Amino acid sequence: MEWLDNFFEKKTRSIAQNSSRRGALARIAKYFVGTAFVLPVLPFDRSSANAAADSEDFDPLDDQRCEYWRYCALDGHLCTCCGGSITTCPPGSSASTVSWIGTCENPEDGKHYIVSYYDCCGVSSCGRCYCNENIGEKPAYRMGLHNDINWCMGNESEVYHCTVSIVLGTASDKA
Amino acid sequence: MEWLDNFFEKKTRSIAQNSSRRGALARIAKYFVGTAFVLPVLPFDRSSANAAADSEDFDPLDDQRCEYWRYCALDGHLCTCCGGSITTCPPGSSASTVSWIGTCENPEDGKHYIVSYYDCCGVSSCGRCYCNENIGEKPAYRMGLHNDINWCMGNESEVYHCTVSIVLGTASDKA
Amino acid sequence: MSNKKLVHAIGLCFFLNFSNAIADIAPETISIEKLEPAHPHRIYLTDLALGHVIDGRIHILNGDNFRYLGLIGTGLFGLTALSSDSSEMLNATAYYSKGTRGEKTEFLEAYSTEDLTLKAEIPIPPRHAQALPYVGTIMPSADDHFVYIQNATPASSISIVDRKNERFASEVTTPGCWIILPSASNMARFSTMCGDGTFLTITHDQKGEMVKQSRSEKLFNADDDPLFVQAARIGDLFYFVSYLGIIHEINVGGETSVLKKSWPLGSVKDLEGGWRPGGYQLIAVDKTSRRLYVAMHSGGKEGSHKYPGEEIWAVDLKTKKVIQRIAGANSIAMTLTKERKPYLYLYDGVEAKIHKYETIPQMKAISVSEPVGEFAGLIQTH
Amino acid sequence: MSNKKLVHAIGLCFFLNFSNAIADIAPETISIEKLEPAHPHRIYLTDLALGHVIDGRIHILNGDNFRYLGLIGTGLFGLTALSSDSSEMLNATAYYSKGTRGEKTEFLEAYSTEDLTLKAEIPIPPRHAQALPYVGTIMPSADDHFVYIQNATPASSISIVDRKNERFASEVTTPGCWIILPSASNMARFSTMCGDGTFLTITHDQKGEMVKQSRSEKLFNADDDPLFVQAARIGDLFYFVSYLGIIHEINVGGETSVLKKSWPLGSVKDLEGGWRPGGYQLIAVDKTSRRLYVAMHSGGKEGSHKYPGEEIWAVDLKTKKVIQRIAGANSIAMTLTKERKPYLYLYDGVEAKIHKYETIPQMKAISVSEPVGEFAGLIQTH
Repeated sequence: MEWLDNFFEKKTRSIAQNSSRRGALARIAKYFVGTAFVLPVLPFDRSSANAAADSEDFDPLDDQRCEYWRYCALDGHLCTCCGGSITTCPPGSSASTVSWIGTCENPEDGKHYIVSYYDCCGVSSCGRCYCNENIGEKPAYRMGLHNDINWCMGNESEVYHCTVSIVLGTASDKA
Repeated sequence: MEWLDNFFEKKTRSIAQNSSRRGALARIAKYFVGTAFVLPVLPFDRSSANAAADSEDFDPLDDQRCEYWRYCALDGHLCTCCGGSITTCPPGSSASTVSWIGTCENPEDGKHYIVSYYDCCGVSSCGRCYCNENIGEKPAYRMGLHNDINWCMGNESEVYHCTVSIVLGTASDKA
Repeated sequence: MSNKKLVHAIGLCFFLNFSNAIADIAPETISIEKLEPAHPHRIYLTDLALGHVIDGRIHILNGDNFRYLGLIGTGLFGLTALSSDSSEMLNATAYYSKGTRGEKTEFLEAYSTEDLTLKAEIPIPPRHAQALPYVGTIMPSADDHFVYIQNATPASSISIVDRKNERFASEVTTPGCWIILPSASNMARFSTMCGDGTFLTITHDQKGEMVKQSRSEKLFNADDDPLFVQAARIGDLFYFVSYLGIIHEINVGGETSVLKKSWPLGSVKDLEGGWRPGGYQLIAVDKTSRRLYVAMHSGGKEGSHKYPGEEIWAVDLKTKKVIQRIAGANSIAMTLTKERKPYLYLYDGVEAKIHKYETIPQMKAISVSEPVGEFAGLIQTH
Repeated sequence: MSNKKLVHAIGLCFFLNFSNAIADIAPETISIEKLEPAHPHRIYLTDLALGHVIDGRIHILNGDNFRYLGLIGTGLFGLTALSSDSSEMLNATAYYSKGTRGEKTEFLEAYSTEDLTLKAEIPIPPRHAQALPYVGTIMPSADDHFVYIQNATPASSISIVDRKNERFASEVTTPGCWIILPSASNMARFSTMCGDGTFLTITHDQKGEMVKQSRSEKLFNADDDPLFVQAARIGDLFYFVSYLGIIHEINVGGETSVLKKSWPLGSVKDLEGGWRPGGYQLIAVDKTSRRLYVAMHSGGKEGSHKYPGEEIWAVDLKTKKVIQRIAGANSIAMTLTKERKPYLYLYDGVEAKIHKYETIPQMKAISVSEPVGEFAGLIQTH
């Protein structure tokens, strides 16, 4: 299947370029924006009050927006909108014991970081600032890179509340 | 407290006129419209796709709208939007054993009818076509005329699903 | 916000000029956010979530910057009230073992307002009123020893829970009556409003057993002009307003409740255009300035008594005059902060936003939040 | 609608001309609506309701007039599938005894699609995958004797439930593998996809105990170009598509799964502009016309694999050519009806509407619903 090999080589080369050579602020203008503060958000709703859609007129370091760099593989409610912070679960909730991983580029230093996404658990779902970002996300047969699952599984209460983003270190192999 | 008696007499007379001498279609142009098919609706949201607000360009006999005459004291989700009808609970749900009462004017015959509002119970709340109409509604010390309570109370499952409107007869004293 | 932006701007400058000099972000760990200390402008917004009625909640916000601080789940038609000392959020609610079916259990829950964790969970008779979260459907005694919970089957009764000793104490039948109006001067007494226009006053002992009940004279007329059950309170004096706009000042401190005064809310001129009270939590009172605030709408008519506030009116309780009218931002719920110069917070039932008003020297709109809540109707401040 | 309006118009004429002649509405009684008989255009839309995650549901609609027919509650991250004969809606889910806390129990529930009542409730190991409701996270065997349920702790396993005898049968560990691909020819066999690119095939006995498992060769490359786990099926043949758009035809009928063919989805010319597959339930196949339908978006890049469908492409499985491209209405989920000339139903993930398309002779948009659902991502037809 020579066509397949050729096809693959060409395609994967272009992926590699896209994903590792992007300029420092290249991720800012995102295709999808899914932020919303209140109402339930559809998986790909871009109509919310806070959505800037394809525009660039928002603060790239606003951690209550899906475009914030650490959220590059986050699927869930931002804890920053729920009473927590980038790295803390809201009061009354508990952190998940397991997590998934993303690799995100920090526009401030142009470096790639390994980000561990933990869910916060045990409190009714927050329902605010839903995001759906999938850089490097893979199907569940690569569970550690999968975000369409509740990472509160295994907690005493598995009820999903929101999601935080913990930097584990730089992704040196991608630098 | 003579001023009070005078005040009362004048006021109650005007209420009586307003509520019993309205023309056949007078209730159609309603101040509030709370219909919505999908998203959770705020108690007084008029922004939904189906809201005609103060306009009169809707079918006064559309039983999926809050303006439908039987709904004059209904606070809840219309069962007509949830798989039931004006008088039937959706499949899988059960009818409440108790109910509250309204007196509504039918624009088709100009008569007032006693309407019994039953809640349908035991299935997750429908969440569609929320209405908040309060003709003749009274606080809970007049429980049979009160609609800010779950009339599924007393059912095997008290979970609220939606509300139906059953005509019990004409309100002859108001004719 | 501007501080934050400034920090970011500095960060960006560094990046642009000296990006190679920036150290890597050090590895981080996850932890639980410590709730910011409570202050008089902390807001608790009870949200019935009617579209997902088994999953109600209280939204907790900072009322100055409107930052969302957290939430407390309230189950199925949870009735919610802060304890008298604001140290606890009380919630009387029901659960089904399988979501919408299975075995039902009911509890009075007490959540710490310091960290939002559950401090106590006391089983109660399985008939708490599955009602909108009106003020008065659950009430602490003034000393927080007891908590009173409205029941409905639909027959009305009130559960007396001994919060201090964490046990259900007794149940008092209150046929045809509704809402809990605790006395401030007698820690073991509360009254309730009855459909025949009387008030029923219940006095209990230190074990929470009723020792006396007495019925007042007829204080209002539920047929011609019902009183809203949500009232505003200064000590033993409760201020009620009727559908047509008659203020009733009723003292619930004694063995029987007494109507002290009643007068129309506004002059004939004020009321021109059919102004009437409306909404859910539609009234608030400031004991310092002795001003009463009521949400009003024009064109009032039969059935309009839940219309959102088109204006908020301030009434001077001494002169009985309307001293200010201001745009009401569709208020369906309002509360005053517990301060000498209180702020008024109100909830816009159309746009789901919280508005903050100054009240002294007079009402003035200060700020407004982003939308919050789905089906909220009760607002409390710490 | 027009019939209804006509009736109303007649009613109004009567009223206007002969109002005195109209008889009063006779006293009515309440009853339970009988669900309209099922037909191939009945739609089941699974809605996780992430903002109220303990209260998921399936919306049931008539796909011709888009009338809402009812709902089935699905608890916490319920996994849902119609039985093979469509007589039951299966739901594997969890409940906490106190809403968000307390004791957890898990069940496989079976609801009748005739009247939406619960027919069976079978306790299962408390580790069903709390995942988005992907096709393949729960699957009936072709004869509806067994039901297979994906588990995650996050370690992967699959529960085998004996639906016929209403008992949990056994649990098979499937480390590093995901999704259930039942064989159509062997009623006691299913395969699953593994992260190393192999497929694992499990064969069990009539008691639901595993008797054999065997691993295929490496059929795909999860590092360079992962296969989406949601596949379309004709008998034992499953059609997968990869992130970059390579179709894989894999036979799961034998003791080990075999890659029969693979080819790129579209010519170089078709793919100009960076077209890639995307969404959740992004693929469907018509066994009669042997056409494959895939939701595609342009400007594909790392991380775009869940983007809604900008277009739907039809691929002829015989010629392997794209034979039609049509506007995709932001599809994040699609399914074909079980008819010889199937209709395609898709769910718009931006506007929450269901779209109906003809497919024979070619795709053509027919109608669209009002918005329905909050966080829906799986659509099935009866």
